[in-house]
Amino acid sequence: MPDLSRLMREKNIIFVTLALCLVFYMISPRFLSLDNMSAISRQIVPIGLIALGQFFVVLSGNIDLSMGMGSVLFAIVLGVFFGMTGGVALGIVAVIVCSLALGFFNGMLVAKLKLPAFIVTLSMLFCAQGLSGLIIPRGQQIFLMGGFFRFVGAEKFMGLYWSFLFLVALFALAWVVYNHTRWGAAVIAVGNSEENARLAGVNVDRVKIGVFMFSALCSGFAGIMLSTRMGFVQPGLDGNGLLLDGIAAIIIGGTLILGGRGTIGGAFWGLLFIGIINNALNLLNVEDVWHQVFKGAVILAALGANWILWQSRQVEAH
Amino acid sequence: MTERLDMLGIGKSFFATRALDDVNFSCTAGEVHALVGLNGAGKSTLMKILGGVYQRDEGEIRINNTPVEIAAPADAGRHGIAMIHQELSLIGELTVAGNIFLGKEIRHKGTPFMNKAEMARQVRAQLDRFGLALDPHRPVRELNSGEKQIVEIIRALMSDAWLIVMDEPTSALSEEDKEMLFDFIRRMKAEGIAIIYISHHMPEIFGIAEDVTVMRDGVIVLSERIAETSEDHVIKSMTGAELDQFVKPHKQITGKVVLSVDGLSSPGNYDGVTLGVHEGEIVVLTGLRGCGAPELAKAIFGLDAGYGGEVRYLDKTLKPGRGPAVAVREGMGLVTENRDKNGILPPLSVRDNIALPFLEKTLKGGLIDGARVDSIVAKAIRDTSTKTSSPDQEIRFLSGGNKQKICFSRWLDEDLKLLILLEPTRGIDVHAKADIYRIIEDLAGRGVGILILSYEIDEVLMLGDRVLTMYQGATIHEYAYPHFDKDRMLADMAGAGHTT
Amino acid sequence: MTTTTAAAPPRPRKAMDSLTQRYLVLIGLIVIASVGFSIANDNFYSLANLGILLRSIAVLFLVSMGMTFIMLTGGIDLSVGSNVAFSGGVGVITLTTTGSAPLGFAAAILAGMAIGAVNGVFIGRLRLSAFMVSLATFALARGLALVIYDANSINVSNTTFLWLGGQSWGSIPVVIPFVALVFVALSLVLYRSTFGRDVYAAGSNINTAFVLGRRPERTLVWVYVLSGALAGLSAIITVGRVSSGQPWTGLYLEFDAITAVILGGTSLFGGRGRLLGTILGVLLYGIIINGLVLTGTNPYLQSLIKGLILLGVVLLDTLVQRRQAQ
Amino acid sequence: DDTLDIVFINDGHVAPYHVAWLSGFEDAIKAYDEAFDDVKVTGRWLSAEGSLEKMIQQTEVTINEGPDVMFVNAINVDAFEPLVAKAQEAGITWIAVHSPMDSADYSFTLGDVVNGTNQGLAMCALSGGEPYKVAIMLGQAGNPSGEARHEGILKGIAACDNVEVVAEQPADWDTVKAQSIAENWLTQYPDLNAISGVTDGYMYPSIAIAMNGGRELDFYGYDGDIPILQQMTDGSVKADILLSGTREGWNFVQMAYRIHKGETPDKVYDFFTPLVLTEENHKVALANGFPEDVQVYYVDQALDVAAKGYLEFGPDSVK
Ligand SMILES: Nc1ncnc2c1ncn2[C@@H]1O[C@H](COP(=O)(O)OP(=O)(O)OP(=O)(O)O)[C@@H](O)[C@H]1O
Ligand SMILES: Nc1ncnc2c1ncn2[C@@H]1O[C@H](COP(=O)(O)OP(=O)(O)OP(=O)(O)O)[C@@H](O)[C@H]1O
Ligand SMILES: [Mg+2]
Ligand SMILES: [Mg+2]
Repeated sequence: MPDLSRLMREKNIIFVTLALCLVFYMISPRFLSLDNMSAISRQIVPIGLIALGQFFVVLSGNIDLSMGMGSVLFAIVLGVFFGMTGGVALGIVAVIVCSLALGFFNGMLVAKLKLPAFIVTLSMLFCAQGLSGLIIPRGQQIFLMGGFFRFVGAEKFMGLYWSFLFLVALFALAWVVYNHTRWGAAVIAVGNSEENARLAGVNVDRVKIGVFMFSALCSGFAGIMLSTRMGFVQPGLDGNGLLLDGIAAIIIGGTLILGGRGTIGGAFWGLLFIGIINNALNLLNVEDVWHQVFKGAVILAALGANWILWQSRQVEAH
Repeated sequence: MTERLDMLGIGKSFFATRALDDVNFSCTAGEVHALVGLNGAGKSTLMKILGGVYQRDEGEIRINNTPVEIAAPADAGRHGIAMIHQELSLIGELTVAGNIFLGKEIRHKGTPFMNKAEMARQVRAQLDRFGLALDPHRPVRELNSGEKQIVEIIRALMSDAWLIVMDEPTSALSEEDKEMLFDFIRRMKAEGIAIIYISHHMPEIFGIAEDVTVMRDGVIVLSERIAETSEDHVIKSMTGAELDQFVKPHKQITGKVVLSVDGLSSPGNYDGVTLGVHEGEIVVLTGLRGCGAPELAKAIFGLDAGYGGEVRYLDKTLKPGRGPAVAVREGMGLVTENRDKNGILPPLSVRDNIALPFLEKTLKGGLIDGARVDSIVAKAIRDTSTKTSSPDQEIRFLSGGNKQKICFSRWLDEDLKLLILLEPTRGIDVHAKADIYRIIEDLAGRGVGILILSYEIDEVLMLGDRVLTMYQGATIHEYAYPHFDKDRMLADMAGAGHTT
Repeated sequence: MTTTTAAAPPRPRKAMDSLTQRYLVLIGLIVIASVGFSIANDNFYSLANLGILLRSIAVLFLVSMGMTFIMLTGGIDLSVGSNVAFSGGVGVITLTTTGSAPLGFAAAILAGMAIGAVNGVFIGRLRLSAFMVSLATFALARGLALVIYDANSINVSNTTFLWLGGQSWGSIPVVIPFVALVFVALSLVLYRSTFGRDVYAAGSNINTAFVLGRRPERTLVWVYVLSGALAGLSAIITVGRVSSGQPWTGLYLEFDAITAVILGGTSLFGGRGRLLGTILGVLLYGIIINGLVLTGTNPYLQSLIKGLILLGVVLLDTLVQRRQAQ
Repeated sequence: DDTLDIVFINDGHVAPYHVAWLSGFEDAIKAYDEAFDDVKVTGRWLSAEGSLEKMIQQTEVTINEGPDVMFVNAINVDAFEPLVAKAQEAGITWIAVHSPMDSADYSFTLGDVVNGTNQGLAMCALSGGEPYKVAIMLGQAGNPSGEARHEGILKGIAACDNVEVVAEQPADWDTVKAQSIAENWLTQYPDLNAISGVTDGYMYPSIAIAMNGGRELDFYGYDGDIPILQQMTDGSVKADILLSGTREGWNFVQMAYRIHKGETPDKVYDFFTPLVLTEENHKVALANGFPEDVQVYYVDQALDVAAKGYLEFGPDSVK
């Protein structure tokens, strides 16, 4: 019994998500159909990649606002290379190189020049938005056809989309890195107290540059996944929507926005939570004007529920 | 070969402040070298240069006569130097083991993966060696400050260092834990480890050190074998003059009761405490760390909601959970034990830091009267002889002792009736201490009731008109001046007088 | 230095110094931008164009001043843009149902304050992350706006209601002196009232503020309510400007406000910054956006320039300060 | 010297349609300037990025600059009434784009309801008489063009009994959103026959989703984007409305030029926007009772017109 209540407190997002599923299921049994589940699994991939990258950045006490627009930019980089070469290999290499470069740039400004991550990445958000419209000739859309896009976007393996499997694999890898390598402990340490981490001999600058390179790489992957799903790229995709959904996912999953605390599992459940809400709003034919109301209210409710559970755990507030 | 450290001609400036000037400092393995000096003398700065936290402007560091470069904390570790910093420097979200091995985790052979089991085993082995019951898997944020200090010490011990720097390691330790620390130190000495020990407490220094170096205003003014010097001489070198000793003026307590507490209880913290404070009276609560006294004092101020019993203040009953705002409005003040956590407002000026609690009283036509604030602030700075270049100075640039004075000076307002002080001289040098004692005594002279929590027996004896000893949340005995019995008090605190 | 006291503290690097420096940088940039644009387009300095410029950034002025208060407490408010749409909707609906402009004004401001109060209670009382809470109300308020407008715009012809946002005295829109008035009032609040000091205190160290009996949790609630009230005022101005109520107004206004406040030198971590900086930040931002519009710059290039300017100003500031520190 | 300065203020620059539109406009400006030596034709476009406030500011600034002709694709016409008066005071010809305005000198409209009806009628005629389930993807709630198109589509569908609208969702002109919606529909309605949309922007992701899921669906588009027209001959797109961004951009300049030369077009100038079908399908449709009088372009012709926006307007549009 005490174990159950502890589980309820610490893993409350799981219960909230399951409860939400039940409600949606009662409204529309199709919600839990295999087809719909696999649709959700595919829809969450870009948000999931943003969430995973953001997770480490937030854990280290920073934030990366450039991830959403970054992924739009990288989708377009892929498109431009595809348009020039007709193949994907070079495009993917270019995306990886460009994203790592962006991450390195963000990380250097934050770590070496001590600029606030919020400001650096906010400016990079604007820059990415601008570049995404400027590097494509006359801003037109580019179609991405061919085996790779079809394979990643639509093929399944044992009933699961490859893109989803890729996401899960990346989460698993991140879990191992987070829990079982020095890197994980170092990121927690930096997020808790940069000063103390430095005193303990952690190379704080390297950790920061690392998390930003990882987050940018994730937004590169998210861009690739976006393009495979859509079959074409164009500037003006709603990158900020992706960003905000990704941040919401990890915060709902219990990551402390101030850094230093969070779990990969929580982030994953938070992602499912967001994915389910996005899906259900369409699936249940909720009238459009109510979408935002519903989403805002559900997030507020989740925060409130978290607070109530968290409050019972608090011994002394001050 | 015995290892040896030499710091030669070290100089360091922060902006226009010359923190260190041509400092020469040496120590050898197997000895404890005490480093003392007033607040802001440069002790921590010197050690931070050794630890790679700061970079020196001039000079040279040699280990075994070989010049070394220490550009980052990790470099210090590589040269066998471990540090216990003045401020706790642990990571709350990591476990005990995670903290101890942070930055030098043990890995499974040939893989990038940490061997958590092995790290936990080694930590437990160390803890067992000293008979400590700490779970290596516990997150550090759940530990109390004494336990955290122990984790810091174990971390230094387990680092394979030949030189350990301890910057005021006892400031958060109970008497018991202090004894344990001295025991560690003696064992480490025997194992051939060198220790640099910084403290403001002369008895500790004369108890365990072989050498003492005294710093003043960034220069070394004395460096001698302990055996060849005396406490008086050391103190005199620290201050550069005879310390004008604080002498407590004793007076009749005739005023009304300001505060009376009846049967105050909070499970796990304190139990059935009854006490009273009169106008102009200084009541001191003392005991060991964990005796429940700070929780009790905070409950009186309104920081703790869940207690039973009654708090009467100026003929009113104060309800639990009312928050400190009511207390402040009614003329109560509090100086907390942790300046940085909840004592100062770092980006704000000295003026804002002092003026905040009494702003309502300076209103003129609904707006703050700047001239009035300025004059109150100026008086507060003068009365506490706080060293600041101007009231516009940001408080975070002040030294610890001066920050502490600011925490006092906000309460010097004439409507103050009761001042609660938690460890008022923690980390404060002998000189600033005398200043602070004088401020306390002045306030009492004005009729303010004062309730102090102190763990230092000498301070307790020096300040108290009345002393209450506490043990495990209960008051044991009450002593009224001049009937103080130091030995009995110590016995009370250790639980000897406790029946059940 | 006397030998009987602790070593003197290091030389002061006063808050005002670094902030004043930032203000000089901003003024410099404003001058450069103005000169640049007036060379590129001789229309830039016409009185009419200045009126257009100032009117177009009036709302940004108001919202950014609210955001300054919030960022001084170390918080952030992503919901202001949505709130402008929502409170405008409530105001316009009230106006159309009652026909009374004063009731419409009151309703708009109260609606704005209501969203602010939701933010304030969750952030101040429950101590939840400002970013997250206002992200939720960002969606919520926009959604409510769409619901009450049923996603359609509503025409407004009541001249009293339109006066503030629509009227001009010659080339000077009425709203400009109004914004100046709000600036003066908010300056008094921030620098001369206890509430203002509490805002700084809450942002400097909320624990200390609490222990000193300042009730920072209450301060936070009121700060968000204030920001909500300014969003309500902005809604009234917006309705006046476009002579109709619109469910999609204020889109991404919060990003602009945050950018302007950051440009103005207010710290993201609370406790440091002034309203004057925000005014300069909004001016610089407004001039650049206006200038780019005038010169017909590609919108994607505009984004890029916006990003580079934000980064550039902050970088320049850091480098200047670092140079000085040496 | 005779000069003609044209400014086009658009609500956005994000959708493929916008891009084609603005570039068609730019190309036409250049072509007219070169083709006619007696007039110096200049022009530029501004984009409000979906923000009403920004659009108003751009309009105010533009009025202050005093061009000859302004095309304004108002996000909301009510908000622009005061500005129309101001522009006219300054002697500027105001042409309201898409949503007509009484106060404007001219309104350039698309006949959205009629076009939508044609799309719906085509659906009826090509559905083959069997029960036919269709889902409609809408514009942003409250947007006049989107609502008019929606209204028309429903009107067209109402002509027959077998076509059933099973779902309607706004995708806010956002392709990413459109993608998720299409995905959900395909899972939710295993027997869905067609997706209809108020913009071709929705067709790209919907086609991709259906293709990836191995589903055979019909698509009914709106806009005349070249890539969508290309998918008609043996693809799954059954009908489209030939607005064509490039073509519309060209038409603006042509209209401005004609007004400048003293012609007076209709106050409400309805842009000629034919339905696009394959010849084959047109025959099938006519056999199924599709009205004869609906103007239809076949794919090749439509592609030609879309690529070179001026073609159909004769030599007068550009020498
Ligand atoms: N990071 C810093 N920036 C500016 N000044 C500093 C900094 N660190 C120390 N100082 C100044 O250098 C001088 C020496 O400080 P230091 O911390 O070494 O003193 P200390 O001897 O350790 O004092 P205490 O007993 O209070 O710990 C003081 O004047 C202090 O204000
Ligand atoms: N030796 C260590 N070094 C660094 N960090 C550690 C160490 N031991 C534990 N931690 C950290 O403390 C937290 C809890 O540790 P613990 O080993 O109980 O984790 P866990 O999730 O139960 O591990 P696992 O799932 O592998 O059994 C983890 O987040 C881990 O990062
Ligand atoms: Mg020190
Ligand atoms: Mg329009």
